[in-house]
Amino acid sequence: MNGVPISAFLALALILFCIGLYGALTKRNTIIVLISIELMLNAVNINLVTFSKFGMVPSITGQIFTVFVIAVAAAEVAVGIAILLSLYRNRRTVNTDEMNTLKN
Amino acid sequence: MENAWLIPLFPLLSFLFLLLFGKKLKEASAYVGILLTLASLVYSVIVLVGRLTNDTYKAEADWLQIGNLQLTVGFEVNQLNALMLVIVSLVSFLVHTYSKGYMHGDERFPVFYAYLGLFTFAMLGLVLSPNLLQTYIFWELVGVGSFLLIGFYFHKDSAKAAAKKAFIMTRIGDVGLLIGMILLFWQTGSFEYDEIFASVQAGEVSGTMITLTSILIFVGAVGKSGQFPLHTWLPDAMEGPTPVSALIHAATMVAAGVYLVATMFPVFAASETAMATVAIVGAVTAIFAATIGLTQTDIKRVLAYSTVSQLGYMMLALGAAGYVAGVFHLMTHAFFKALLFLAAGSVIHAVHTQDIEKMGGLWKRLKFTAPLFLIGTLAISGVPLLSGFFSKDEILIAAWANGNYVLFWLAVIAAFFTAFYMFRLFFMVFTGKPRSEYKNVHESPASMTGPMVVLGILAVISGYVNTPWFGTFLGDWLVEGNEALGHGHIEGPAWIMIVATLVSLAGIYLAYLMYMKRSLAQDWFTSRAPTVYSIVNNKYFIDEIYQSTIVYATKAVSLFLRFIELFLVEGLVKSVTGIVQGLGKLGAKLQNGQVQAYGTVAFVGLAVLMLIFALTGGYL
Amino acid sequence: MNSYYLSLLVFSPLLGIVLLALMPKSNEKGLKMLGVLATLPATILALLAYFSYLGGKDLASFSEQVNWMRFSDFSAIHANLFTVKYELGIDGFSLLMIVLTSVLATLAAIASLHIKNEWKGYYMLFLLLEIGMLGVFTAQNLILFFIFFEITLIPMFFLIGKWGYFNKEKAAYSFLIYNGLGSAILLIVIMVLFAKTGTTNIETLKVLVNGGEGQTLAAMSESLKMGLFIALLIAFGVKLPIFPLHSWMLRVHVEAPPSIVMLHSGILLKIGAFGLIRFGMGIFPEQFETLAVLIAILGVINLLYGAFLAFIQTDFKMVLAYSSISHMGIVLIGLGASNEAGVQGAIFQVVSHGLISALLFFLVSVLYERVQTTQMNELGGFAKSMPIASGFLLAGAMASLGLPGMSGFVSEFMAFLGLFKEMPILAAIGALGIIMTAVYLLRAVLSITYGQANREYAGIRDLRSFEWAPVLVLIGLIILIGVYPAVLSQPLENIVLGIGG
Amino acid sequence: MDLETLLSFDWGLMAPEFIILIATVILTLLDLFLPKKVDRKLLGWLGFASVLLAIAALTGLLDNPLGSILHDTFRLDAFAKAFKLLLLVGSALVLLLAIDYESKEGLTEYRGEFYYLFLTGLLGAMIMSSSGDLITLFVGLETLSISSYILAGLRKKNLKSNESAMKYVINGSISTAITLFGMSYLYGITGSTNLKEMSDMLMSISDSQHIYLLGLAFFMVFVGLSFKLASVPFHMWAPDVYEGAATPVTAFLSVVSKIAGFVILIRVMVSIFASVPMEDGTTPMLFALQDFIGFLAAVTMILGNVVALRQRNIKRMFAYSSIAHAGYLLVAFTAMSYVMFDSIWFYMLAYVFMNLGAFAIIQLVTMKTGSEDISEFAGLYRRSPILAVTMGVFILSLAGIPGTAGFIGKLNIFLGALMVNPSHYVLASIMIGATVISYFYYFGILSQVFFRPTATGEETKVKVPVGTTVVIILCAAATILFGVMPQLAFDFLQTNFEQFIDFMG
Repeated sequence: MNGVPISAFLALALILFCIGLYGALTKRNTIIVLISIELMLNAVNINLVTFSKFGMVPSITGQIFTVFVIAVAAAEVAVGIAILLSLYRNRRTVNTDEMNTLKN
Repeated sequence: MENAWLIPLFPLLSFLFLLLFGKKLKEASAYVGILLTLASLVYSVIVLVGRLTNDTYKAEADWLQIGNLQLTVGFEVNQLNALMLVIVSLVSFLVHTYSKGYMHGDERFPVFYAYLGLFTFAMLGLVLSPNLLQTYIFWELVGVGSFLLIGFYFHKDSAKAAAKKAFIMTRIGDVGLLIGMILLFWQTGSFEYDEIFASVQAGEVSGTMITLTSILIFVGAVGKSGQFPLHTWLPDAMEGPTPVSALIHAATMVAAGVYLVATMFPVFAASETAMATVAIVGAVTAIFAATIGLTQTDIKRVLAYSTVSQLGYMMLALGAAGYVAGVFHLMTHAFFKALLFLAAGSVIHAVHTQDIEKMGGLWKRLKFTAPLFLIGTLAISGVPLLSGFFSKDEILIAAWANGNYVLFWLAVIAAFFTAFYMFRLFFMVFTGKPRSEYKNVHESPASMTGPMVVLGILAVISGYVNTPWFGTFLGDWLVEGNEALGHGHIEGPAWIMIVATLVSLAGIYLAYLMYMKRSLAQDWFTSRAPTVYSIVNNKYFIDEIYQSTIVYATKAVSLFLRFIELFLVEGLVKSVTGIVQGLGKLGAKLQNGQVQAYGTVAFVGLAVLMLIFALTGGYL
Repeated sequence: MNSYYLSLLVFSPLLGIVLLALMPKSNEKGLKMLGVLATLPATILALLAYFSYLGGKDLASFSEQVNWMRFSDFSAIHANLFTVKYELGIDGFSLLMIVLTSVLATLAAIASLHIKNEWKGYYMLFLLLEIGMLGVFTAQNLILFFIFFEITLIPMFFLIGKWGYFNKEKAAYSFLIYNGLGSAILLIVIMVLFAKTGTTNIETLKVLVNGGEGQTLAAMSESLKMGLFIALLIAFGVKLPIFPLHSWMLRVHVEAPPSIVMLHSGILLKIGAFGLIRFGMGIFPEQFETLAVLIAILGVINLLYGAFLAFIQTDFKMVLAYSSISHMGIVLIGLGASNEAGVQGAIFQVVSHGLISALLFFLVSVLYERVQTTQMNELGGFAKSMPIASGFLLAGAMASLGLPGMSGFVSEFMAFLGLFKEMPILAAIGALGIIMTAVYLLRAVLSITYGQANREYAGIRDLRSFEWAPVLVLIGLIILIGVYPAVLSQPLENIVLGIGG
Repeated sequence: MDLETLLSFDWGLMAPEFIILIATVILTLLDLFLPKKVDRKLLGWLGFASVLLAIAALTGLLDNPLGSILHDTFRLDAFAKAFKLLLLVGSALVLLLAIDYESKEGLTEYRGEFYYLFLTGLLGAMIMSSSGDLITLFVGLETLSISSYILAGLRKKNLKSNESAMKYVINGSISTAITLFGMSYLYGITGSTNLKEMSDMLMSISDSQHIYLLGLAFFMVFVGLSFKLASVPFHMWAPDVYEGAATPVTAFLSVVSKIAGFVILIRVMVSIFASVPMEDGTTPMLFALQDFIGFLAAVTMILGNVVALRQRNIKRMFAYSSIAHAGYLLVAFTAMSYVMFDSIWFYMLAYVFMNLGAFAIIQLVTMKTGSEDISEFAGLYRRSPILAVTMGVFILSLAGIPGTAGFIGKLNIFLGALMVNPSHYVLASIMIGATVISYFYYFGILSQVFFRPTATGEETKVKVPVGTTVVIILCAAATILFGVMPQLAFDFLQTNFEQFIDFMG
């Protein structure tokens, strides 16, 4: 384990975060957007876990934080999907670019 | 004399009373006005008589406190204003009386008397003022009185225009006076005449400053006295009822300019340039107006130009250091010119026209008016033994004695013209055959002829208070105790008197030839120099020049400013609101309803912030 | 120390507001009556104060002070730091302004009898406006001043926007935004002063800002002071108004109901002058001195600009609007002279123009009520059908163009007297304005009163019953001041003394 | 952790939270088991009562000194108390509004859900204001967020509502992720999630790379949290969501949620970044980066007001207005002056009353026709002068006109911005300029209310239900009271919270 430097984990997290962000900001399908958001949150989790193990001041709290993040992310996505469902019932679409009745 | 301040209050009372109750009194208003001006007259005479034996009296009270400055109001009785008081109140009283007949039947009769009261009050107040500030105050008030009376027939557009013109032209002069007086105040520390004189004589004021301020003050006089180039309002002012012309535009208010210069004489005398300016303007005006008078056909306008011309004479006198001559002519002119105007009024009253070309042969029909008019004409023409002769002679002598030979000869020529056009007027109105059909030509009532008779007598005899033959009582008295005013009598060569007499007789003879005997064609001159005639007949196009320069320039400036207003001021506002609106539009456009755009904006914002942070913090 | 007299005075219209709120809104007579009556207590109290001052009462005895606000707790440093007290007081100048305000308010309330609808709301707002105006002149600290200042803004907005003429809403907005900006700038100045010194009391600030005893929390550099002063000039310049910040005021003059313009032109514009004298001169005397030339130049520009533009207007209200700009130039000229004569002239002009413009606008109201137009080419010959009103109109114009014997002359004269001492050439240019004033006023007034009627106006009546009161009172005061200026100069003695020199 | 330790905690400190929690549970159960025909307004009143009870409990705790339980994850300091009070008062008022809310599509069927979701949201906000640990902070934040997502989408059959909720979720999640990413770095550098410990750790930091990383974290946290404030750059969701959500929800979002956002922002920023020394070793990072916050504040104010000018939909307009208000509050935050807490608290107090008052009237006016165009307000003065005048009061207060609480609030913020050295002249000027711009649209509403006649010409009286009446009266009274006698609030602040000195303690 010692072979892998902390920066690699951090870079991975950063890349993951960016991929997630990119997905969340560009994908038309709302489901994919939600999944991309999950990616971003998971990037956070990687960061937290990395720091909790290899950080300057390692501590367990990082991992605890991760647990909370996972739980909350689940709730968030659940709510997101629920809302998407009701939107789909009304609008018959899951495309983000068609959600544009509210603007200006 | 301690109660001289009451004199102006009588007419003021008349004004206020008639303003409030005039409507109920109807034509009985006249009695209120007449009685109250009579009171003024009586009191003025008492004051004059008192002044003959006593010294100058002056009283003042605090008026306005400005920090440490204390401005006062009060009154002063000296030789000059004691004399003026009598002249003003006398003419005013006579005009009040005359108007009762002249204005009979006018629906605004009480208003007319109220205005007369206001004017008389202001004029008497002006005369009594012991300082420049107070003089200025009343100076403006007489202007208002004049304005109201000129515009008395307010429904006539010409009257409206004339009133406006009179007010504005004189106001141009007034501003000069205001500036001059304020400058003088900061130089001498006072508005009081005696203090200003003391300061000037003590040499506390620099020469340029004296010249500047006295010329500025003279500008005020130019405006008020209808001197060139601010004279154009005075002929137009004839739109007012004729008694008003007699009172204001012949005898009193227009003489106020002369009075002002006379009052400020010690200051003027301290600057040669100022004196020369006064003299030149006076002489130019005298001849200039006289030439215009030659061509006019409106009876009142002829008289108006003659007034301008005569006022020029007075200015010339003052400018030529002939203090006494100027004041003397002021007095005699007041009488004979008022007489002429009242007589003219009587003529107009009879024939209901002002155009002399339509008159003629009235001598027989107007038994009183005609001889009185003749007396006035003789007096103004400078025919020996009448008042105008003596005073005009004094002026010519003063001009000669002062070395202003050019101005002297100008004055002589003007005198010739005066005699000519006055007799032209007389002959055309009273002799020959009637040139149009008159109905009900009748002599005016006694209330009108009475005052004319009084003035007629004065026009004959008033010259005798100051003659080289019987003694210069007036002159000696006027300059008594005040060396700055010069001598009571200036000696001049005897031939001047002869020249003056010859010139006036020549003028009369020429008029006789042309208009009475008709041995000389009336268009003898006109046909030979039509251009000159046309220029003169059009009053040298002064009005037109003003119209196309000053008035036009004012309009141009106004339009230019409107342009600024519309494009710069409003444009500024519009551009600011435009920017705000534009920003709003932009912001709203950005809000395109796309959820991911929102996130992108946030992310880009974040990225930019981090980038700037990195750059400024030196981390990259 | 605490007399509550001023509070009573300032807030006395509140009683009227409450009573009006309880009245049914259809009771026209009652509402109008109450509206007029409600302005009387303030007038009576103000006049009482004036006469008791003439009778020798010390103005300081009117002041009152109550703790009001305290931002955070700095008592460890200084007990009064960052406190704002409710403090009212008057000096000679504000005494005059209060008398003017209350009198004009009563007269404008009478003029408001011409209002045609919604009397209840109208009079309630009107009285609120009066509170604001009275408060502005009595406030002893800047925040209180500002609050009252803004209180005048809101009722004015509604009064213009609801009871005005055709373009009323635009005018109301224009008023609001310009004045909003002006007061915004004012607020910045106030808050900077407050933040730097910990107080907004005017008297204390006068000492503190000029490096007197006591010390400010943070040093104020000269450039900061200059900046603040310029900001103040702009803030009050909007109100006054100074060219080129004036366009709102034209709209208000034209679109607002004349009774409101009486107050607007009579009092509200004067708040600008009041502020400049009180704060500009009081708190920043050195900066004022430095910029005096600029102020005088602005004054001359205002004077001439207003005059020339008034000359080509076709609407009588527009003429009066530009004439207000022109006349406010005289205030600036007086201030720019910044010597005793100039400042006193400026103050005189403030009062005098208040009376004169109120008179003229009242007559506009009278005229408009009868003929529904103020376009000069449609009017004419009113001296025949309405001789009395025309007479007063002429008198008002005469007063406005500075006829001696009326108040306008005294102020104009003093302002120029002051300026000629300091900057004679500029003053001479400004004197052109005196001529132009006569030109445009006569042009306008004569075209209404003289000449022939351009149109038949049937059944026009001259002044009637209640219309006499404002006209007589105003012209009376105008002449009183013109003839016996000591009524104004006496209370000003202490204020003017020591200015400049 | 055994029971004994658990019992040794002073659970009393959490009394208000517990009350809300219990009420939530009870409401949930009641909504489940009560027969359908029972009017769910009952639940609303119960919820309202619970909030009142929580306020009472909090008042009882006001005198408590600084206390913390659960290993300093929950702290009850002056800051928490002061802002919790605002949250509770705001919520109580919103609840009253919600009880009276009836729209065409009706919240009726989900009314029960509304109340308990509302309470959970409130609970989250309260936890946020009391938390002393990043984890609790995060949990509180998400409790609030998730509840509000659902609240926004509560009108299930309404497309706008769906759409707004969807937008809200997506943006909210992104913001959460960004915040968390930033927080993860903070944790990485300090090795702790406890704010106090983190602060202690950061004091000794000197490595410039770490400082750089902290700087980046600063921006991530700030931008992430700006979602809750609805400030630039994360403001764009607000207009859409405000428009789409039911009026009481909008009110909740614009008041309670916004206050919570500021609470967490201040908590995190001041606790953590005020301790990070910049490289020169003296200026803390928070102060060194003031210009950035100031810039964002300026843009927020300008943008909010400028775009609001173009709005015809009243709720959208208020969304932009609330963005602008967030900008004003950020000015106070930027200045970091001695009076920052006071000014933010007071401004929020004023904001609670003026904004909710305005929303109460908006709800009344728009409820009946369903249209939210500002022309609905035309002729309100004719229909109901009293409503019109109170609307006037709220609008004037929002515009910052003297005599209202909004003015004093702005005054306070100015004072703060100008009393620090160097003074924020530019920021203060922009703020005041933006205020003037806001006059345009605020007075636009007023001109509808007072100047225009009703569109239809009919002048039907507006019926005002009890709850709304109470809200309007309370809000109007408070708006004027705190405008005229602000010392009441200041005294309250100064006696109970002692300058918030225990914030860092």
